[in-house]
Amino acid sequence: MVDPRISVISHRLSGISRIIAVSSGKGGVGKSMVATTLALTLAKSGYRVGLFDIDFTSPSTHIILGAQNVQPKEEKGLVPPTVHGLEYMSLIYFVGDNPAPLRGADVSNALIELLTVTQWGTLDFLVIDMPPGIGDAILDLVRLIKRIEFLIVTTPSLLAFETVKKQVALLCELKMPIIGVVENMKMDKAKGITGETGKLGLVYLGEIPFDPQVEDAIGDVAKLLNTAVGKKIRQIADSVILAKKRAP
Amino acid sequence: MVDPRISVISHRLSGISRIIAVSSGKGGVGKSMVATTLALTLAKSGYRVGLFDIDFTSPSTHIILGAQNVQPKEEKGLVPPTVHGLEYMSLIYFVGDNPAPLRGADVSNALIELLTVTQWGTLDFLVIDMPPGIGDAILDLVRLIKRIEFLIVTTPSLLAFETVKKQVALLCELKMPIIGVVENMKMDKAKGITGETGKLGLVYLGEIPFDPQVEDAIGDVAKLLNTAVGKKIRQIADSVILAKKRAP
Amino acid sequence: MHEWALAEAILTSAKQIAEQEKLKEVTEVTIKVGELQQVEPPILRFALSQMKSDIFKSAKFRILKAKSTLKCRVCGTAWQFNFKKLDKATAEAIHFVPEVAHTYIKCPKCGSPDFEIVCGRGVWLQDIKGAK
Amino acid sequence: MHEWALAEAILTSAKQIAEQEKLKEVTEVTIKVGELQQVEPPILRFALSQMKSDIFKSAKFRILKAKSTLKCRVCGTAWQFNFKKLDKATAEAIHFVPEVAHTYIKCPKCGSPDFEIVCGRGVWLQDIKGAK
Ligand SMILES: Nc1ncnc2c1ncn2[C@@H]1O[C@H](COP(=O)(O)OP(=O)(O)O)[C@@H](O)[C@H]1O
Ligand SMILES: Nc1ncnc2c1ncn2[C@@H]1O[C@H](COP(=O)(O)OP(=O)(O)O)[C@@H](O)[C@H]1O
Ligand SMILES: [Mg+2]
Ligand SMILES: [Mg+2]
Ligand SMILES: [Mg+2]
Ligand SMILES: [Mg+2]
Ligand code: NI
Ligand code: NI
Ligand SMILES: [Zn+2]
Ligand SMILES: [Zn+2]
Repeated sequence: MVDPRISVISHRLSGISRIIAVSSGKGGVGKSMVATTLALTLAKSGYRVGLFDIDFTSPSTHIILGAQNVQPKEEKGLVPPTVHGLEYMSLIYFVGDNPAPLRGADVSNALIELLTVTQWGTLDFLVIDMPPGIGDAILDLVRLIKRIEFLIVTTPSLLAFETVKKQVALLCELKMPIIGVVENMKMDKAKGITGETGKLGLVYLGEIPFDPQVEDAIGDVAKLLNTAVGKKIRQIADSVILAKKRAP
Repeated sequence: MVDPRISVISHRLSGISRIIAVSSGKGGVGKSMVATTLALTLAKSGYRVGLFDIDFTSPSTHIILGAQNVQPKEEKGLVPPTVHGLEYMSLIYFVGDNPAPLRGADVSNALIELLTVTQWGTLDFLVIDMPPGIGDAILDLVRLIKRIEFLIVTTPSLLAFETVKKQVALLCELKMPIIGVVENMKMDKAKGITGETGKLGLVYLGEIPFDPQVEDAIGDVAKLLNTAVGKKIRQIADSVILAKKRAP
Repeated sequence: MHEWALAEAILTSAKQIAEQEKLKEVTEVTIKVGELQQVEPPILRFALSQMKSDIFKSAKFRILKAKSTLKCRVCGTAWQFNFKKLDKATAEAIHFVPEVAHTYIKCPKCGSPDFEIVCGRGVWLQDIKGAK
Repeated sequence: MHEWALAEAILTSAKQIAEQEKLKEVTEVTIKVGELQQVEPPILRFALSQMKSDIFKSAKFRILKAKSTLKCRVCGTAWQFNFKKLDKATAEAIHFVPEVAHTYIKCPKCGSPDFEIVCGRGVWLQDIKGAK
């Protein structure tokens, strides 16, 4: 018995120029915030952009977007609804606010299913919001989408950066391209990770300040793009646009 | 073919009075910080305490503890080394600083193996530091250790609390006891979650301030216990000690 | 008609296999659809017939239905999934992504959502017959 | 001698099964040990013999070795694990927790650590014979 889904995935993604996974071994560093704001920023600049939330058991992007009362359309697959200019796909269409207790094998299967049936159409960028850890989601992305590029998010904390280092080691070993590292939630006095990033041979894409205003902007996209975080991500977006795919 | 390991787990844990999983659907809320500091605080109060890090792909507790050059002893199983007074078990003994790319099924298998072979001896408390998400680790703990109690960590952020709500819904449905909710990284102006916690029928165990000093105390246990975080967790430890097991 | 996307996957996969086996023409493709996903054979068949071309021109599609067995990881109970009990929205969600069954279905004995989908999950390619 | 803990698991599990099957005496227990974990049959046998009591008093322990097959999820390559190539510390780590193989072993063809341990992982209880 052959699983026919795998064979069609690259065809399904063939209309997409660049696929960027916003990733971090560590949880709570701002992956969802960066992924959502980056996608919105790229869309505002006139690019066609998709956002795919694959943190299936703890999705956040729908809350940041304030996405409500939207559903994909069934049409030769599933066509994602447009939310604030983004072709937006998430498991929440199918589970709502209910818990989705999925083991790794289920995460893998759900990811493959959505990659098989989602009709993204023509996009300049597909931004993928990842779960933390080094598990099924990242291993499947690497396996199924060879041309994926990683954008790594960390905080200045040793706990985050030590974890990120392991993920970078894994990606390097797998020869996956890394666009660079974003240092999120930087406090004024915090010792940065610019030097450390360089030592890993990675591009430092910039620091995003810790901005308490961000909380109030959750669910309000216009407000979000106007926070210090939104403004900084505009600069980071430029680097992302310019980045050539490069193996680390 | 029968997997013989499952049958011996409850026997292996039979010398432990209370098993507390420090948990949160959300990553980066301070699970590892709270779990480690709570375990250290209980040990300082004279209890016999174990700490078990089961965030296998992104472990943090060894960094917070500054645990170095320790290994379990092979003796009718694996006897965890004592680190700052804690019987301490982590996958890092076996992988060091290298990435451990484990799918969910591997996490499950490694967890079952360690539960099978670890000789905890007699303990008043075993504190378990959990990975984020609702996946293999939490499903296996619930399945294998019926008497486990959950301590939920969240931040005041909507993103964290919405995720935590789902996890609480799951635990309630499974009739697992929840000791209460700790609100970590509370900033002065942040709107708290005391009311929301009450609405869920859960005990609010207190707020831990956002304390930039904590970063400097990572790896230095004495310093950590003296931060605002350490002091607050001393009070929370009292509630934990007093908490009767209760189904939510 | 999201079945169209699944049908395309079947044809793409079948073509790859036919090429490996150096088949010039495929005469029969056997497909297994699991009950859990509630893919309707007539809809799938229609999608396949619309899309089939070149080596599949004269291919027949046999679509077999597989019962869906779920097995609880907590208490070991195995049971047949009965999708008639589900309301329409839930059935549709599972139709699109079978794994969300873990959100809606519980073990009939112990109430746990921690069950294994032993068989009958989705769409499988079972066999290909053809001429070299 | 962490095998002692595994032996205890085997006896606990075997006893549960014997009780279910209402056996008064167990005559033979067949155990399968996977090569990946490098459990030495003599050590396991010694541990079992030290711990066996009541219904196991006259039980024989058959310990079969199972080759360990790993299969790459990226490129599909299947291969036999050869633990002789590992240094001592790595071999010991895998001995304690076979899953850490994903940290040290890569697919010989594509270099990926994303492989399935198809068989020969750990210790299994294969069969129990006894008298009612
Ligand atoms: N630059 C920032 N300043 C302040 N808060 C932030 C910033 N970035 C993220 N946050 C907050 O931090 C928490 C974690 O962010 P999130 O994007 O959910 O992380 P992840 O997806 O990595 O788990 C959220 O509460 C979010 O609102
Ligand atoms: N009360 C606090 N004040 C300041 N920083 C904190 C506090 N609690 C945790 N942190 C920091 O927040 C980050 C996430 O904490 P961690 O314990 O690793 O979370 P988790 O285990 O939930 O992923 C770490 O960098 C940690 O040092
Ligand atoms: Mg996130
Ligand atoms: Mg659209
Ligand atoms: Mg942690
Ligand atoms: Mg000790
Ligand atoms: Ni459909
Ligand atoms: Ni041993
Ligand atoms: Zn059950
Ligand atoms: Zn390979």
